[in-house]
Amino acid sequence: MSKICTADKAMARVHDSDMIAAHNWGISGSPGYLFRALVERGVKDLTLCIPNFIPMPEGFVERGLTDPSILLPQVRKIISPFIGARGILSNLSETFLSNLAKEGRLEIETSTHGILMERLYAGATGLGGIYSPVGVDTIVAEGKEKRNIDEVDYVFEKPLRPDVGLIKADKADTLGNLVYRGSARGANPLIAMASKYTIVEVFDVVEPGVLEPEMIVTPGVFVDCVVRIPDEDIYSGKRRTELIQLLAEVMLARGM
Amino acid sequence: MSKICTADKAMARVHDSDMIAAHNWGISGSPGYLFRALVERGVKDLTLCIPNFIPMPEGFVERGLTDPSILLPQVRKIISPFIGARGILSNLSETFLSNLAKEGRLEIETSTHGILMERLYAGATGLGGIYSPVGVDTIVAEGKEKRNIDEVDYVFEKPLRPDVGLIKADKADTLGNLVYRGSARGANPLIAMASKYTIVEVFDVVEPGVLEPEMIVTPGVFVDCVVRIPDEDIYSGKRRTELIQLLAEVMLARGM
Amino acid sequence: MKDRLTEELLAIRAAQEIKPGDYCNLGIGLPQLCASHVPEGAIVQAENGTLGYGPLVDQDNVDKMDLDFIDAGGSFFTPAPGMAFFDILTSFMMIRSGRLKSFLGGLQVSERGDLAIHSLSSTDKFPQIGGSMDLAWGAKRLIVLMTHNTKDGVSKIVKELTLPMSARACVDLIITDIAVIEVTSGGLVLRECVPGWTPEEIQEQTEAPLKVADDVKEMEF
Amino acid sequence: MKDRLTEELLAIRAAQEIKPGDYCNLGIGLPQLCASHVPEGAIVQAENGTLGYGPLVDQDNVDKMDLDFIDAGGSFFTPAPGMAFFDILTSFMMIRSGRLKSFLGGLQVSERGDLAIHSLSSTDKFPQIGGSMDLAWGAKRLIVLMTHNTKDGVSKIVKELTLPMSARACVDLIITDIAVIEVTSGGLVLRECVPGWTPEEIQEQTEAPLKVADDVKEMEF
Repeated sequence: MSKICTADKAMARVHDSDMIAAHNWGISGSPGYLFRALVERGVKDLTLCIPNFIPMPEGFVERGLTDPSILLPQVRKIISPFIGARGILSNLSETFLSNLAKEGRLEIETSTHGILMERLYAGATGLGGIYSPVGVDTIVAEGKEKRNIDEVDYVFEKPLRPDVGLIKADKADTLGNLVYRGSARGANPLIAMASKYTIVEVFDVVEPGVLEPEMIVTPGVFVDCVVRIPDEDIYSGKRRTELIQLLAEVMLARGM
Repeated sequence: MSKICTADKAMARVHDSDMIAAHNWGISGSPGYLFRALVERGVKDLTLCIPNFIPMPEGFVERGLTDPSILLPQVRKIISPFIGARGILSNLSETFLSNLAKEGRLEIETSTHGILMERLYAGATGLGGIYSPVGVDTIVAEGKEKRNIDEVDYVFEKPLRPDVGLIKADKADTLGNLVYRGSARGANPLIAMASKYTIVEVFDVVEPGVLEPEMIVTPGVFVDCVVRIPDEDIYSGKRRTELIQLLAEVMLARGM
Repeated sequence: MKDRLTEELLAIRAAQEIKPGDYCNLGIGLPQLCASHVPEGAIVQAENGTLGYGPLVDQDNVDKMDLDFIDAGGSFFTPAPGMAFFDILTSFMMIRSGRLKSFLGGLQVSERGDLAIHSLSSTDKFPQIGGSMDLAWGAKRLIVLMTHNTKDGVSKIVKELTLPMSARACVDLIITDIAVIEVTSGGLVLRECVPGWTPEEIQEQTEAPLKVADDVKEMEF
Repeated sequence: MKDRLTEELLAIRAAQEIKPGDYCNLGIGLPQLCASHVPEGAIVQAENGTLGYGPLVDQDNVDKMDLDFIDAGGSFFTPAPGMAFFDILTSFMMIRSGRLKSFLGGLQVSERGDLAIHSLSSTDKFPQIGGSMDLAWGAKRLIVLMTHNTKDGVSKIVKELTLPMSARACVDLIITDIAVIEVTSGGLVLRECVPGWTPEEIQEQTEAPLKVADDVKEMEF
């Protein structure tokens, strides 16, 4: 029962108004190939649940960086603790996003990195809600129940159960077992567990038995579709050297 | 900053009335060497938080099986979803345990495997409580708040934050990074994270860098003391062949 | 007395509910017997932390015994390609994720699909709940395997549970030694009869009322 | 105008709070500069999922750049023996476990140790909270590094926060470009003065009242 399929076929399960979860933190571990496929799929009114939403400078996506802001025309709501609209890397001005928000075309719900993870965890494990010690009396607690338990204040947080998880792993076997590499692991394992339907993009696919059972981080049961990035694609494992070269140039140019 | 120490020295941090968490499920992954050290430490009025409490037949502990019931004289309360007092392997009759309970010398709090894990998880991550979908209107919900959230009933469960976690891993490095083997992983990684103080027994210790960074399941930050089981001990890695032989004999004798 | 299914045949019928591509958990007791009849392409989970393990070790291959390869019931298993290990926290998240078919034994099932499995008495001092409540609540589909009646001939399929409840309205299908019964929002529906039994005879053995499916049929193996 | 510490010197003083055996998280901004001054035997955590990584890649070793070795601020790191990787869920459990010393920047700290770090305005449309609230709440010990005053000379150490609060009563120690101040249950205590500054001059720069420690001393490097 191989789970390998094309991005096209995998995306057929994504619908208007779905909640999509994805990872984004730095230049690694964010599913750029699937983001592009989601644009091609053309669904709308999505809610995007993402630890960071960091736009890239113009021209960088074409060269292999992942930019969640390519999804903006399809997104009605972003749930994220960090929107990098002010960053030096941004090509989206705060004004642009503000205008979307003013026109009612974009809703933003904030959280903290840790609590966003806990809400996804609560979704994954079927909990009805959790009491978070973080965020009490802050902006993230607005409109939420506050409760004192054993002399500590907590904020009631509800679970998040995304319809679709778009994740990225280093390798998959045909059963959907996944291994990650370094800090590209990110929120990917959690998103796989929390989502009702999980699509993963990988650099490589191997036969069952090739991945060490002790090294498998995401067991195949949490994965519905495995999409291998084609070798010729800018996001492929074969072409990562081009991205390294680009970033090395940037680093040298900045004199870091 | 090596974390290697003797069981004796590690146990000095365990005190009367502490809550101890440990794993027990089948013949592997349960910290038999540390249980024995805890008996020698001689503290009392302990609360024992354990997924299963499965006594072994007489004579088997001496041959390398782990039996949490050797702690009974020191324990005032057991929090566990499963007490194997009726099992064919038991040398502790239900009457014996009942008598302890009647005399007020033993309190038993039950849970489910999954919810016990979630309570430890909530302890690990600082939550004030969680709403569990499991156990509604059952014995595990007695005396607990019931709440309907988005048309589903839940039970309010409180976190567990053990004072001491006694865990077992396959190998540690001197920084306390741990790897497990097969189904011996059990609740050990979670107990390490949830406990205020974590002591691990291991078959082997290696230098930092020997364990693959991707294979480390418990990062060293969650481990306070690493105890290597001495080679001559019945629980040592060197003497596991004796245990295999014993169990093979049992299996053949039973005609399984 | 009419013939009832042997445990082995009951397990064989139950295993027909497992399809290639399924992930399933086989509870302790009767469901464990399904293990030898799982179709190719289906994957079994052990709630103590393994997915996709190979055949169990038995008398004929005792030399394959590995102390760290044990299933939830304490049996030794052999490795299989694609096997994965994880901790119990992840395991029960998996169980409650709705991605597994669960097979459980049962002491009683009510006509609304309430299940009693963990205790013979409400005054039980020593918990034997284990993972049963999690498995019952979280299953994508919950199949209960049990004898239709107690040793004293009392129906285990009841109007209201008399034993302590493990989970409410959780059972999807009941497979017994005389019948296959589906739990629907409209009540219990008799789907299959063991050869030699009529729907009327099965109803006689059953406290809760059964509707007979239009396409009720004889159980096949 | 008296001399204030350079960012580099401020970071060097802050790094003295890290002892061998400590686990610590160095927040984005000023705290990141501590990285080069962490003593042998202390271990740094990156909240995007790494513990115990090696020195950062810079212009001199661009060839060491690995796309999958990035810290929370987006810098590339080199591997180190004993390094471990984990997912972000585990990372923030680690952060809230009370096992890490946290070093954060700050916009304001109140005399009770309330911290404002995530936002310059309560009408901010776009969240920049990130992990700051988790780091502030969960730390074993929270050290805030910041300039003592804003560019306009306004005190950042205040009686009451005027900026949106990130976490209540969380700060243990404040290290600024003119002073080291401890947050105690009895209020703020001035522990160290930057060379050239008297306690009175530091108080002049500080809105909240400072108690001068009996053993107040000149900052050493």
